[in-house]
Amino acid sequence: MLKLEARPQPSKLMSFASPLLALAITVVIGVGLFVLLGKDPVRGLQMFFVEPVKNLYGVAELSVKATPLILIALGLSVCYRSNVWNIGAEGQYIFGALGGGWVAMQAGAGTEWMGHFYVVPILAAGVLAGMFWAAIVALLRDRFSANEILVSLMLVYVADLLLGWLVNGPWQDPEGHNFPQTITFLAQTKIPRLVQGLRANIGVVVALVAVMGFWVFLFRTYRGFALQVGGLAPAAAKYAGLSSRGALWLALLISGGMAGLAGALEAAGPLGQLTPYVPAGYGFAAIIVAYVGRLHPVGIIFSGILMSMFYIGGELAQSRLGLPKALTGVFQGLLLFSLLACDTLIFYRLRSHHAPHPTPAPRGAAAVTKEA
Amino acid sequence: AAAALVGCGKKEETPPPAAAEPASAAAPAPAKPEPLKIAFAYLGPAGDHGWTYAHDTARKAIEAEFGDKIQTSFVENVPESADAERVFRDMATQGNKLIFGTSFGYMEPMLKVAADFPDAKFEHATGFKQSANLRSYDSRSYMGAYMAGIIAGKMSKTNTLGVVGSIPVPEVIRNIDAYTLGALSVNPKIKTKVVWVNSWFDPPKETEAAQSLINGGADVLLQNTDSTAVLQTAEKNKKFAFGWDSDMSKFAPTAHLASAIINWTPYYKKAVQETLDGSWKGSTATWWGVKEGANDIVAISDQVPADVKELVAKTKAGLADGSIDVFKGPLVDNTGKEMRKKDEAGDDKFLGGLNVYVKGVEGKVPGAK
Amino acid sequence: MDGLALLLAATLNAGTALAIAGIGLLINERAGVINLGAEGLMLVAAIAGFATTVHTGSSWLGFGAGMLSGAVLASLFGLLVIWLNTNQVATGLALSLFGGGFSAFLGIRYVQEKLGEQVQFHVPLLGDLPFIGPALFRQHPMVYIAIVLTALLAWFLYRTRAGLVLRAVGESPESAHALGYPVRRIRLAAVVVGGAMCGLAGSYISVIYTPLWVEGMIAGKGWIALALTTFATWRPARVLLGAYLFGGVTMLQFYLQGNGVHIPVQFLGMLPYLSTVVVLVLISSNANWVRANMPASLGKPFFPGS
Amino acid sequence: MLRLELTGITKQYPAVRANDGIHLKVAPGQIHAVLGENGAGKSTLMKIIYGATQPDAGQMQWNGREVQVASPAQARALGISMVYQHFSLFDTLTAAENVWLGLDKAMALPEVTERIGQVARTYGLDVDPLRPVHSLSVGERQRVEIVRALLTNPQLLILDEPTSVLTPQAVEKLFVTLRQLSANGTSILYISHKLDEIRALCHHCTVLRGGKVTGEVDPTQETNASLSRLMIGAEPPQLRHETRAAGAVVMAVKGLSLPQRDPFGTTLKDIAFDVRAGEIVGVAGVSGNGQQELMAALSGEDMRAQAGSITLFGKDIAAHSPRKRRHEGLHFVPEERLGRGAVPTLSLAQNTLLTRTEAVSGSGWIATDKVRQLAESIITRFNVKAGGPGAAAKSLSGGNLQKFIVGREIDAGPKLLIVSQPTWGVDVGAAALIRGELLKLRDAGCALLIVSEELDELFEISDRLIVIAQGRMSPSVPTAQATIEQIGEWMSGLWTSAETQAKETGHAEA
Ligand SMILES: Nc1ncnc2c1ncn2[C@@H]1O[C@H](COP(=O)(O)OP(=O)(O)OP(=O)(O)O)[C@@H](O)[C@H]1O
Ligand SMILES: Nc1ncnc2c1ncn2[C@@H]1O[C@H](COP(=O)(O)OP(=O)(O)OP(=O)(O)O)[C@@H](O)[C@H]1O
Ligand SMILES: [Mg+2]
Ligand SMILES: [Mg+2]
Repeated sequence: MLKLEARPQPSKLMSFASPLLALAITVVIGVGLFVLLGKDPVRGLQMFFVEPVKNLYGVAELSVKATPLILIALGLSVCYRSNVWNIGAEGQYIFGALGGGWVAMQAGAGTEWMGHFYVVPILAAGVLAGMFWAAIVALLRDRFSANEILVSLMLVYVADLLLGWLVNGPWQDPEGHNFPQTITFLAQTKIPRLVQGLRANIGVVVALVAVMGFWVFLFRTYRGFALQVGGLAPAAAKYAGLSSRGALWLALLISGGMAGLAGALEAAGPLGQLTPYVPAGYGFAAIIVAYVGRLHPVGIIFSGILMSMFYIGGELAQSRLGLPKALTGVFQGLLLFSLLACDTLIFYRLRSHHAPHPTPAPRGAAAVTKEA
Repeated sequence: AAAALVGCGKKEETPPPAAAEPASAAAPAPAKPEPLKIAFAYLGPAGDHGWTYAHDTARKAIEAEFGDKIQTSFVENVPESADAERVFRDMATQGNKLIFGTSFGYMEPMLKVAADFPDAKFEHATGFKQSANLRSYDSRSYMGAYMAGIIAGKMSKTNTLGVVGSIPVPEVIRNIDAYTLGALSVNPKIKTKVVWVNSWFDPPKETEAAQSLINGGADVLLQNTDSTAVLQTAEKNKKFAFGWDSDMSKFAPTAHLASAIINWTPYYKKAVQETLDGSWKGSTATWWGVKEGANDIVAISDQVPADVKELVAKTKAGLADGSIDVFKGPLVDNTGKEMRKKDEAGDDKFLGGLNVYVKGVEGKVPGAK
Repeated sequence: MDGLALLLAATLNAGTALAIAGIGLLINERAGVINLGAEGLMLVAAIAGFATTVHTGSSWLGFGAGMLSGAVLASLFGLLVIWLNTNQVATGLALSLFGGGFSAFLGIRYVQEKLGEQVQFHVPLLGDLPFIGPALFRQHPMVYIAIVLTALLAWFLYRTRAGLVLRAVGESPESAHALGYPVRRIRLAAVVVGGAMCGLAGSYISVIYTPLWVEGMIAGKGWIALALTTFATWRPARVLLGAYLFGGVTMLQFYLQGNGVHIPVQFLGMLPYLSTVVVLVLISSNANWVRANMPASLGKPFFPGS
Repeated sequence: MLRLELTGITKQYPAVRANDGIHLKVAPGQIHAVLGENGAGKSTLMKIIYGATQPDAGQMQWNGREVQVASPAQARALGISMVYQHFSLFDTLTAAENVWLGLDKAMALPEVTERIGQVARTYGLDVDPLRPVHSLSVGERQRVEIVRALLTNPQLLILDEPTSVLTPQAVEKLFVTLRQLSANGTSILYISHKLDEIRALCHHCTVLRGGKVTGEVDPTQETNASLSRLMIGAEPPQLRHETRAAGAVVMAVKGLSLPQRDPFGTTLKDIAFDVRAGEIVGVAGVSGNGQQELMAALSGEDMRAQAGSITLFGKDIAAHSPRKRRHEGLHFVPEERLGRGAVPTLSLAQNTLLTRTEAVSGSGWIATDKVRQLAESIITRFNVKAGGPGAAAKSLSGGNLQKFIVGREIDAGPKLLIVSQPTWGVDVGAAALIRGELLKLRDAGCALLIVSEELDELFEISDRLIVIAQGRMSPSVPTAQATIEQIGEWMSGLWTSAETQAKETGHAEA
């Protein structure tokens, strides 16, 4: 029988190997699924891991998908590191899109002088709006100790409905035949693209800068350190005089702001208008991204790209091989599951269990005695 | 690879051509031996038995009709988000020359992709923007609603009809109004209650909405949503309801009175034919109804008396030959304001901007100023 | 009057799934394990129950399949969090996401598949009473089963020794371990039973409440059930009460619309979610209430032998 | 016939061999002490006897028959009961329910309540069965544990450090009960670090060191010094405690009252005392009498103290945060090492950042090299056994982590150092080192306030003693004039105004 045995020190090797092992497990199960569905597993895997990065166009599309995931996951990683369970990033993302979208709708004759710099207030508004929505969670948790998991999640539904109301009501495009959508934003408000003809935009640059910023913040600044102490050992934070309330607020504001930034980038970027379909599940997928990236800024880049490959691969597998799109969700869930399981190996090792000498103790409620 | 693959969105492997090919002649000669590749983007699952199902039925019909001259594929559950653009772009890159986007929300992404692939033809359902290689099409589903209304007016015992509304766009308002006008034409005591679920497809919510309409006294329901949930709720409560978009009679044998269906096949045939013979033209909008065979009422239940069936048949003929105009004046809204003067026709411009309930419908259109 | 009776009936019906899932999660949490995967678990159970009912024609077999699938997924979750001590929050979220994808995957064949004839239920005599009859006695048996289950759970927790052991494990697994109780097995049992109950709730939704299958059809009910346990300060009867309250709020939005109350639909749609937040805030702000009933080890890993 | 005989019991943990071929014999009615320094393997051995842990090798004979005890339930069925070092009680349940959970027989709850009454009368262990455990004092909780053990009618009762939380008077009461049990034929395995107690109570003593038996003696024939030699191989180093005049008042607390913050806490009432430079003030008291609340108020973790109630060098610091207080020279060592004094999963270097911000620039930038050097120097200076500054705090043994944390605060050069339980769960060698360092700091002119539940320790290092009981503070008494009996009485809250007068004059003279 195999038994888990605590390692004296967490294994450095395993903390790198575990995500790879988890990916391997996911791939193996994936191959099993392809075979089960009567599809060529090699072709299936190709759709997920080769096709999306085959050419520049593919890479650009990958970046469109990965950028919001990475941005949101960065914010969430800070949250989870400080033990604040914000799972409502989707709602904060919607608010970011609302904030950014509102500013974008104000563009017009009076704003031409700003040129493309008009995206700066758009993004700022997105960040602020995302922060605002997360601040409600912080407030309710801080003031009333209401569970942030549930509150942040409920606020996703509320934000979604609010978006629905805005695009059906006050923000509706008057020329839009009463369809639930805003005007399409003016060209001036468009997030500039990196290369003409490809959808990749400066969001990619923003995400990379953010990754560096978060790395520095987490590992080189006292505030970042303080935040994590609050998450790892609240009593130690209190003892050290690091405010746990401050950490709660900071963590939620950062993650709300990042989700909001992603929302604004999406609204003024690939979307170009607000519709009820702004929420695309990024806020939830980013939870997996954050975890698979081990809550580490650099890890998040890789997991964000991996997750996007799952998304795009799922689409391709559907249109090319006729595989169900639901596979994407299955793969994402499986990856996180196996990662969590593999992470056990960082702190424990597997040992085959030796029976205690001389005889194994009998199992049973009654006393087992024998004459001496 | 000349053989066409049928079914499940399978697709022949073809090396994708370069992303942005230079535009060739405006109408490339279609007389090549290779089949015309056609792609469909669906909002829901192909088996939803509602909107998407109707489109998929038509896809299969053109496949049967044109045989190996064409080759179709589809992608279902395409969200109306930034992902849609990638799906359309991929369809065009994969060599599809005729691309159908079957939901309103694909309008902007299709416009963008159409601009980058000038030699592909784009067909967009229910939209209002067009371009040189993108045109729109729609059906007059209000005609089906009107005929359903006639049956409802005759079958209701409580004189209260219920509608589960999806999203208050003019099309849906039109259907609610037409349903009510149809019922009023045979029963002046009719009132219509409307509950909105704010989604095209949300069966649990549709169920709850239908239940609350029934609790409120409605005994004949219509839904402008894409599932069979309302019909099934009516069945459970021993009330009546209609199928919508496709024949749903098997989902509620006793509650089902008739199905107001959309038949996209005639239009799809036309589109394929035009593409094949090079007569396809962009920047147009097509709005077909009973006359063109795009709308119909089918599977009328045996519980509906023969005279009512006859009345429905007559109405259908009238709608087809244009002698019946559902929205012809005099028409008054439910606040008493005149909408159409006596004998004023309900022309397409009027229909396109319709945003109020006619007399007989309770409440106010959400979001209406 | 009649409308009110029907609203009450609809409320009971709408609250039933929440109640069953809520008391399942209550059992979980009383043992100290919080399962944030409820939503995903219910989705998988919904398709399992629906598919079984489609093939066998028996809704009761469907419930059985729902419970079984719930129990299986919950034991997977349980093994991860109880034996491998993975983070409960993260593992729950993983289950949630996985359940969403997996159920959609399983359900492809069943989209808009149709179930057999629905049997009408009617308690003899009582069902014929005016007002009370239509309001209370013409429901699917599961509505009454939910009430019975709640009563059983209350009796189990507060009147039996096994219930005391369960509470003790949730209160202090270390102490229970020291007294020789098999903490991990007790926790796993609680998680599996809780999962089975969530499964029952999920299959009730797809087999009876909205008899069809669509992706994501649980639509947040799993999360609301989780909120219910806090709302109820971990007391069974209050879970039931809370479930009906939320069921009522859900139905109320349509009732208000149907009665011409002119509030934008979206705002009415927010009611269940906003009221969940409001109630959470009201309950949580009273620390003493929460402290006195909350299982002290909730969400914390337990390492036997340390 | 022997009640219990162990032969060759061995238990290997990944890092240590906790028990190594242990032999042990217990006669009926015998009170048998097991003595040994921290980590010697005492608790492990007891858990093996009780079936809570399985040995890797060795036999166990029970009343002459060989048995294998697979679980505590089985042990209880055999007639073995145990009261753990750390209570295994459930706070929200009542005393009766707690007792019920420890019984295996199918006895109904009312019957249990009844039996609790009986046992309480027989052994003078009064317990109110209907009160929830969180409302009980530590002594009462222990009585619940003992009653629970006794209700199984044990032939062998194992007590793991039962007196570490009791007042001397309560210890006396417990001993009466235990002697009564022994007279009735119940064998008792008694674990304690307190040599006086063992000599007063026990008939026989087995000494463990490093998992091995190093001696079997009759404790009544031994001295503290000889027992200590058996235990650690040497007599504990003698501390040099020179009396010297205290300097100026460093911290003064006056009229400090704080309502309890959480429902299971203690309310502080009108606390007043002062600490002077170059002296050690010891705070005695049974745990749960307000020590934690007082420490939180003094350290700044609880900042609700009313203005003016706490002053440092005459400056009001009541509203200052812990960080600000540290800047002003007040450093604090909490009793919990892991999770409060240090973050378990972070490295020692990162843990220095908790209270030492020399390496943090004004803009909040961390100079990681400097942090490492600082940790390194603490490790060397205080002889901490650890795998360097990069080692995670939780990888250190308790004593070494305590040395690190105390070292971190001493190294900061505090003007006032407050230490809670300086040597809790720390073995004799490390304890002596820590106490020595504290005395050195005092000699260097620092003011120290030390809270401890170990009276011996307080008598050893303090210049003055004060007692905290039920949230109130006694007057102070110079250690030289105090007796264990008197302090023990005070620990029950019994100090009179007459004494107050006397001691205050005494203080003035000192
Ligand atoms: N579950 C465990 N896993 C690994 N090591 C353990 C475990 N339990 C105890 N040990 C180790 O075994 C040794 C003996 O521990 P034990 O608790 O028996 O000592 P003790 O004599 O009771 O000490 P104390 O006086 O501190 O109570 C110690 O080094 C301890 O760290
Ligand atoms: N429960 C446990 N699980 C795993 N390892 C443990 C456990 N307890 C102790 N250890 C490890 O065993 C070693 C000895 O630790 P322990 O606390 O027993 O030391 P000790 O002998 O009591 O020393 P000290 O006197 O300094 O407290 C340490 O490396 C510690 O990490
Ligand atoms: Mg130790
Ligand atoms: Mg011990």
